[in-house]
Amino acid sequence: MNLRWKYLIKRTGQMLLTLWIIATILFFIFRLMPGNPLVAYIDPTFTEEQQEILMKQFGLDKSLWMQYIIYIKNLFQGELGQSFFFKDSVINVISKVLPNTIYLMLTALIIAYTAGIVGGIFLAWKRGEMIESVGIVFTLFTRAAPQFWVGMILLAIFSFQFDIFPSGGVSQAGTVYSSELDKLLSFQFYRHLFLPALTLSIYLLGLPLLLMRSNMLDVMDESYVEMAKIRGVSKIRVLVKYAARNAFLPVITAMAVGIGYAMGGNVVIETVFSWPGLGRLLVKAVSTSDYPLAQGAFILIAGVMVFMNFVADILYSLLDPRVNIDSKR
Amino acid sequence: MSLLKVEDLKVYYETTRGTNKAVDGISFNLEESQSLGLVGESGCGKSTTVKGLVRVMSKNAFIPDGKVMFKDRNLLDLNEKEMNKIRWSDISLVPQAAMDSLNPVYTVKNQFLEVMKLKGEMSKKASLNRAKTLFKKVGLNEELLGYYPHQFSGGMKQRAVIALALALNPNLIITDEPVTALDVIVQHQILKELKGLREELNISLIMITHDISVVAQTCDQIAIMYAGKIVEKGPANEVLKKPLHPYTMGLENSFPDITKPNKKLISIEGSPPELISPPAGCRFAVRCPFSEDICFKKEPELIKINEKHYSACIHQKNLEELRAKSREVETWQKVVS
Amino acid sequence: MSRKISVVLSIIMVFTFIVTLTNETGFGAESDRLVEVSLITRPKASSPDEFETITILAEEMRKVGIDAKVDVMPWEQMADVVWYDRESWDITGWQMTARPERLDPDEFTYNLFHSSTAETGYNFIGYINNEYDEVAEKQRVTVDKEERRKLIYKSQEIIAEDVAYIFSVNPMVNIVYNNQVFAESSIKEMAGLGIKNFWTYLYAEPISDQKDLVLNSNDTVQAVNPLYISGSVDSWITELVWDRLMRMGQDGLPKPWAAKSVDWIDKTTIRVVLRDDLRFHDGEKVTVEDVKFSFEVPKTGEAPMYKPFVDIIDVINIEDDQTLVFKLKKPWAAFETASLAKINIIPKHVWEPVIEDLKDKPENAESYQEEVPVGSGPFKFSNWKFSEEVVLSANEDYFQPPKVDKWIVRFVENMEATFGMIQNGEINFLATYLGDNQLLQQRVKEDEKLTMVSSIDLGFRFLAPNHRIRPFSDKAFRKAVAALNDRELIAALVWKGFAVPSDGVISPALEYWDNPNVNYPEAGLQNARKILEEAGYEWDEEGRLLYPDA
Amino acid sequence: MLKVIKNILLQVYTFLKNDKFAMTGAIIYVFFFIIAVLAPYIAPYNPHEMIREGSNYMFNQPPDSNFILGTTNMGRDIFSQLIYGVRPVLMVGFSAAFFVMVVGTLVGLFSGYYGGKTDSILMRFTDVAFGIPFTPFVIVLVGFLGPSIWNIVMAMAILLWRDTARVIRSQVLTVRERSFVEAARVSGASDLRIMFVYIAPNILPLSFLYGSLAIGWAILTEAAVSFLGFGDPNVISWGYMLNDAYVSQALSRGAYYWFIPPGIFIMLAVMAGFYIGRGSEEILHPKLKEY
Repeated sequence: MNLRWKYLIKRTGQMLLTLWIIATILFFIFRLMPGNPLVAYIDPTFTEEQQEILMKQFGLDKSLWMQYIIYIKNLFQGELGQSFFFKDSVINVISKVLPNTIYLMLTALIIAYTAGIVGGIFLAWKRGEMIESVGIVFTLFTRAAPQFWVGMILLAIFSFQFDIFPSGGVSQAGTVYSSELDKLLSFQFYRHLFLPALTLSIYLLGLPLLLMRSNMLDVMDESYVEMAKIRGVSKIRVLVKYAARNAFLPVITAMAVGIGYAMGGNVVIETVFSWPGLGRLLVKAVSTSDYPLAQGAFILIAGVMVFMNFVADILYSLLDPRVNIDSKR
Repeated sequence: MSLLKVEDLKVYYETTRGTNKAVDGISFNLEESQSLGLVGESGCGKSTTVKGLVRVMSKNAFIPDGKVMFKDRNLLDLNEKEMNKIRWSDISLVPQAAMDSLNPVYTVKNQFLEVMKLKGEMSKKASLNRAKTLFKKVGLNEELLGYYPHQFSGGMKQRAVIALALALNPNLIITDEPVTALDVIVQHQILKELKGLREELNISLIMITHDISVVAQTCDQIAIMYAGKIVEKGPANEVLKKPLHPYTMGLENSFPDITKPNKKLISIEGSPPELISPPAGCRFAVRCPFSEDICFKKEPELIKINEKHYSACIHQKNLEELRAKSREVETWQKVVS
Repeated sequence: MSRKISVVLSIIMVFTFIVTLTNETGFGAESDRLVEVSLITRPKASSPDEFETITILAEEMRKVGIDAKVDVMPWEQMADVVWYDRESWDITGWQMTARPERLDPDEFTYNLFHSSTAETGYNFIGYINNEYDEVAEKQRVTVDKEERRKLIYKSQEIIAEDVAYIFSVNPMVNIVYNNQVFAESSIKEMAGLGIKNFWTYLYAEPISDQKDLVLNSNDTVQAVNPLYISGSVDSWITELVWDRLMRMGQDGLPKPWAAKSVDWIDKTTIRVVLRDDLRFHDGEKVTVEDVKFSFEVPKTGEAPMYKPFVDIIDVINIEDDQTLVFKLKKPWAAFETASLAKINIIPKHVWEPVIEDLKDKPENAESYQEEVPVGSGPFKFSNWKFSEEVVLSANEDYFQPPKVDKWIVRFVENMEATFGMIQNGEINFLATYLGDNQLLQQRVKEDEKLTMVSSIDLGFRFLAPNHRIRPFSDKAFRKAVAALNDRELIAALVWKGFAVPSDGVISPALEYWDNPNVNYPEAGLQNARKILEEAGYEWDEEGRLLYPDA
Repeated sequence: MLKVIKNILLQVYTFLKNDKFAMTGAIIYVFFFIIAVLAPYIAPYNPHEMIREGSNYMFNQPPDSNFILGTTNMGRDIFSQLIYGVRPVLMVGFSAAFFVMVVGTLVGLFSGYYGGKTDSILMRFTDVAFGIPFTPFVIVLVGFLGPSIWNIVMAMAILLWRDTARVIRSQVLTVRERSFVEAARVSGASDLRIMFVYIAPNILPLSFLYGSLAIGWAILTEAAVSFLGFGDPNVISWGYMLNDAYVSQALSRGAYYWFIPPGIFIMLAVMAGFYIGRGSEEILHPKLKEY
C-alpha cells in the first residue's frame, strides 16, 4: 500500500512547489507593471496626506520585500487581500462571480465531452468513408473559428433576429432566486445559459472528438476487440464495452486538464454574452489596475489548473487497472 | 457426417496497390471430433482463412466466392444475426496473441459471464460455477477469475483463453498459433491438456501453426498451405512420413526432430510470392528445386494421389527419389531465387 | 516525414521571422527643431469617438508637417500619465461628464482653470492666468445671478481667446425608451441631461403589464454607498435611494425637495425648514439631527470624496425640530447646487457607530458596504446581483411615490446585445449607448414602439494641451491646432451629426450661462498655416514643420 | 547547390502529395503569402484612408463594384483592410510558432537527454508554465505593457512552449534508447553533438508539427486580444477588423459583409496551421497502417 502513498505525497509536494512558484511570479508581475495602481482610486482633489493614508491602507508604503512576506503569509491563510476597485475582500468579490463561471464551464464541458466521445466513436466506426473526412474537416473548423466570432453570429441569429434566446445576462431582469438550487431549477436560467454554453462547447468539442477517434482507431486493431466480435458480441456492445471503454481513458484525463483551461479561458465568451464570470472580472481588474483582485483571480485559476493536472494523473490510474499500482495480488 | 466442408473459399483484400488475393480458393473438410492442422509460413493466408470462416474480417476484406458448409448450412449466406448465434456456441477460437486478447479493463470473470449470459440461458450462479469448473479443467486456480488480465502470466493467460473457448462447449475449436509464444515445457503441457480435453468433450479442432512438430503431436489430418492455396492435404502420419509436395518436403527439413538428433536443418531459399499479382503456374515453382517449364505456365490442380492424400504438383511418380534428394542441402542451394 | 523536409521548412520560418522584424523599425535622422507631438487617446473599444477624433486630428497635423503620433492607452494608464507626471505628455483626448451639480457653472469655471488647482487638481493642463483667477474667484462669491452671469461670460471669452482647451463637441444625449411601456407625457426632460434623470424615474407611468423600469449600463456598479462617489451608474442609484434637501429641477436650477423651504438670510447664512413627513426605509423618522449628521460626516475625513462640498460650511445649528441654519465661512453662489442638492441624508442611527469604529482604522467609510442600504429616497434597495444587475423597489410611503414598481439597472458590456435588448424588450429604457447613433435613430424610425429623445449634453469633449511644455506652451501653436481640429467635420463625421460644435466649458444646454459669441479660431488648413507662419514657424525641404529659431 | 534545392523541393512535393490535408494547408499558406507580398497591388485603397467622393464620406457602403466588400462605418474599404490584414497575422503566427518550436524543443531535448536533476528542474518549469492560464496571462501582459503585436508573441514565447517541451521530452526518451545513439556515445561523441546531430533530426518533425499548431493558436490569440480591446491600434489585422466591426455594431446593422469575412480568413489561416502540421491524419492517428 505504501507505494501508492509515496507517489501521492511526492506528487502533492510537486504541486505545492509549482503553486508557490506561480504565486511568486504573479506577485512580481503585478508589482513591476507600469501604471500606479492607486490612480484609479485617489480622487485628484486629495491632499498629500490623504493619499498617504490610502497607500498605507493598501500596504503600498512598505518595501517590496516586506509586501512579499505579508503576501505569502496571507496566501497560506487563504487571505487574498482587499480589492481596490470593489473595496471588498478579494475572496468575497470572486466568490460572487465564481458560481457563474463554474456553471457555464461545466455545462459546456459536459456537452462538449459527451458529443466529442460519441462523435469520436462514430467517426472511428465510419473509418475511411466520406462522412469521416467531412466530420474531421468540420471538427477542425470548430477549433479554428474564433470563439467570439461564433458567439456574435449565434447572438445575431438566435437573439437579435429570431429572439429565441436572450441577448445577455444570467437571468431575467429583477428575478430573485431564493437559493442557488432554485436558480439551477429555473427554466429562464437555462434559456440564458444556452448560447454561451453552446459557443464554448463548440470550441471545446474538437479535442475530445479527435482524441477519442484516434484512440478508437488504435483500440479497434487490438485483438481483444476482434475476439469480442468472434465471440458473437453485438457490434454496438463491442464498440462501447470493448473499444470505447478503453479509448475514453485518455479523454477523461484530457477533460480534467480541460477544466483548468476553461476556468481562465472563457473571458471572451463572458464578454460577448455579458456573463458575469471570473474571466470578465479578471479583465475588469486588469483594466482598472486593481492588482490584488487580478492577482487573486489569477492564483485561483492557476491553482485549479495545477490541481486539475494532478487529478488527471490520479484519474488515469484509477480508471485503467493496468496502471493501478496497489492491485489486489 | 462431415462437420465442416470448405469448398473453393476465396478471401481478398482491397488495398491502395490493388486486390490482395490472400486466400485464393481452398477446400478441405473436417469430420466430427476430428482435428485438422493447417500449416504454412506466415503470410500464407491461414489466419485470413480463420477470419473468413467466422466472418470477422477487417473492413477492406471480402469473400468473392466459395462455400463454408457447417452442419450443412453455408455460413456465408447467413446474415449477421444468425452468424452471431453460431459464433462461440458452435465455433470458438483460441487467438494467436493470447497476451492481449482479453479486455484489460474488465476482470476475467466479467468476460466469462458476459459470454455465457449472451449465449447460454444459464443463470449468473450457474455460469459462475461453469467458469470455475473450466478453470479447474485447464489447471487454473479459481480465485484467478477475479483478477485482471494483466495480472496473468503468459501460460496462465493461454489456459484462461482456452477455458473461455470451451465455455459453451462448442462443436469446433479453432486455435491460431496457440503455443508459439510459450516456452517448450509449457507448450507441451498445453498441447497435452488440449488433446485430453478434446477427447473428453469430443470437440473437433482446427490448429493453425507454422510449426509442423506441434501439428504432428495433435492432429489427425494436416493441410499444407502456401501463398493462399492448399498444396497438400491428407492423414497426419502419411503427410509427415511420405510428403508428396516438394514444399512439404522442404518444410520437414527445416524442423528439428527429437527422434533424429543429427538431422541437418535446411531452409527453403527465397520468400513467398506477392499476392497482389501472383505468378502464373505453380506459385512455389520459383523456389522449387524440381520445377520444370510446365510448372511456370500451368497451375497444378489439387488431385487425389492415394486414399485420402492429395497434392498439387505434377510430380506423382518417383516421389521416393525426390524425397531422398530433398534431404540434401545442395538440391535447395542450387535454386536461384 | 523525412528529416530533410522539416529542416528546410524551419529555415523558411526563421527567414520570415527576420524579414518581418527588419521592416518593423523605421530609421530616420531627427533634428531638434522638428515639431513632434504625441496625442494620447483611449482605445477604440472603450471610447470610439475620442479615438476617431484623435486619429483625424493627427492626420490633419501631419498635413502641415507636424510629426504626429497616436498613443493609445487604457483609461487608468492615461489618467496616471496625465495626472501624476504632468511634465511628460503633449496633448490628450479628455471629456467632462454630465453630473447634476455641474448644472451650476462654478465647478467648471473655477476648478478647471484656476491656478490653485494646477499643481495636483483639475487644472492638469497647467493654465496660469491671473486675470482669469480674479474673474473665477469673483463669480464664486457673487450671489446676484445677473451680476454673476456677466462674470461667467467674461471667463468664457478669456478661455476662448487663450485657446486653453482645444474644444471639440457637446454630444447629443440620445435616450430611447419603449413607449408601449411608459406613457409619453410621463417622461421628463432635464437641461443638459436629457430624459435620463431623477424626474423621469419618479414620474414614469407604466401603461402595460410591465410595471418595472429596466435600464442598462455598460459598466458594473462598484458600490451602493452614500458617502462614496464611485462610478456614474452608482450615482444614479445613490440619487434614488437617499434623499436630498434640494434637487436640480428640470430647468437646471435647484429647488427645495426634502426641505420645505430654503431662504438666504444673508450672504453666508441659510435657513432650511425640513418636511415633516420623511421616513427612512427602516421606518425611523428623518430628524434634523440626521440632516446635521449627514453634512458633518464628510468633514471627519471618513468620506473624502464629499469633503469639497461641505468645506465651505462653518457651523450648522438646529433651531427647532424642523429647522436648521447653515453658517458659511464665506459666500458661495453654488452652495445650493453643489452642497444642498449633493449631500445625501443618511440615517444617524445606522452610520454613527460605523463612523465611530472607523476612526482608528486606516480604511474609511468608502469601503463600508451596508448589507441592505437604508435611505429615505423614493426607491428602496431590494437586491444586487454582483456585476449583473441592481434592483430598487418603489418606496410606497414616500411623499411623492414613484409609479413604477421596480427600477432595475442591468450591466451589459456588449453594445450589440444592448441594441438587441431594447428591441426585444429585455430592457425598456436605453440609458447608456456608446454605439452608432445613426443606426439607433434609423432603428427607432423602423420600430414604432421605440421613442428617442435627443438633447444637448451638459458634458463636453475636448483635447487638453499641456501648457507647461513645447509646443503647446506657445499660444499660436494652440490656435493653429484648434484651426486644424475642424469641429464641424468631427460633429458630422465622428458623431454622425449627433453633436454640436463646442466653443467653451458651458454647454449650450444651459442657455442662461452660455456665452453665444466668443471668438474661437476658425477651422481650416490654410488658416492654421497662416497662424504658424505669422508665429515664425518654418518648413524644411520635405515639408516638415520646424520650431521658430528665435 | 541548385540540384540540392531541387531535390529537397521535390521531396517536399511528394510528402505533400500523398497527404491531402497537408497539401491543402500548404496551398492556403502559399495563397496568403502571395497576398501578403502583393498586398499594395491587390488592395484598391489604403486601409486607413476614409474614402470620400466629393464632399460626402462613403460610410457603410454595401458591397458594390468599387467596394468589393463594402466599407466600414467610418468609410474605410473592408476588402483592402482584409488584404493588408494578412501581414500582421502571418507575422504573429510565424514568429510565435518559431519561438514555441525553438524553446519547446530545447527544453524537451535537454530534459529528455540529461534526465535526473536537469530533467526534474525543467519539468517543474513546464508544470509552472502549464499552471499559468494563457489567455488571462496575455491580457495582463498586454493590459500593462500596452497593446502591441509583439507583446502577444512575447506572451506566447513565455508560455506556449510547454506542450512542445513535454511531447519532445517523451520522444527524446525513446530516441535516446535507440542503438545508434548508444553507438555514438560509445564512439566518444560529446553530449551536445549527440543531441544536435543524432537526436534532434529525429524529433524535428514532431517539433515542426507543434510549431504549426502554434501558428493557429497565435492567430486565434491575436484575434481574441484585439476583440477585448487590447489589440494594437496602429496595425490593421483581422482581429482589429473584428473588434472594429463589433464596436460599430456591424451585425445589428446587418453588415454581415463586414463581420463574416475576417472570421473566415482567420479560420482558414488557423486551419492551414493544423493541416500543415503533418496533416491532421497523422496528428490524429499516428500508427496509420496501409493495408
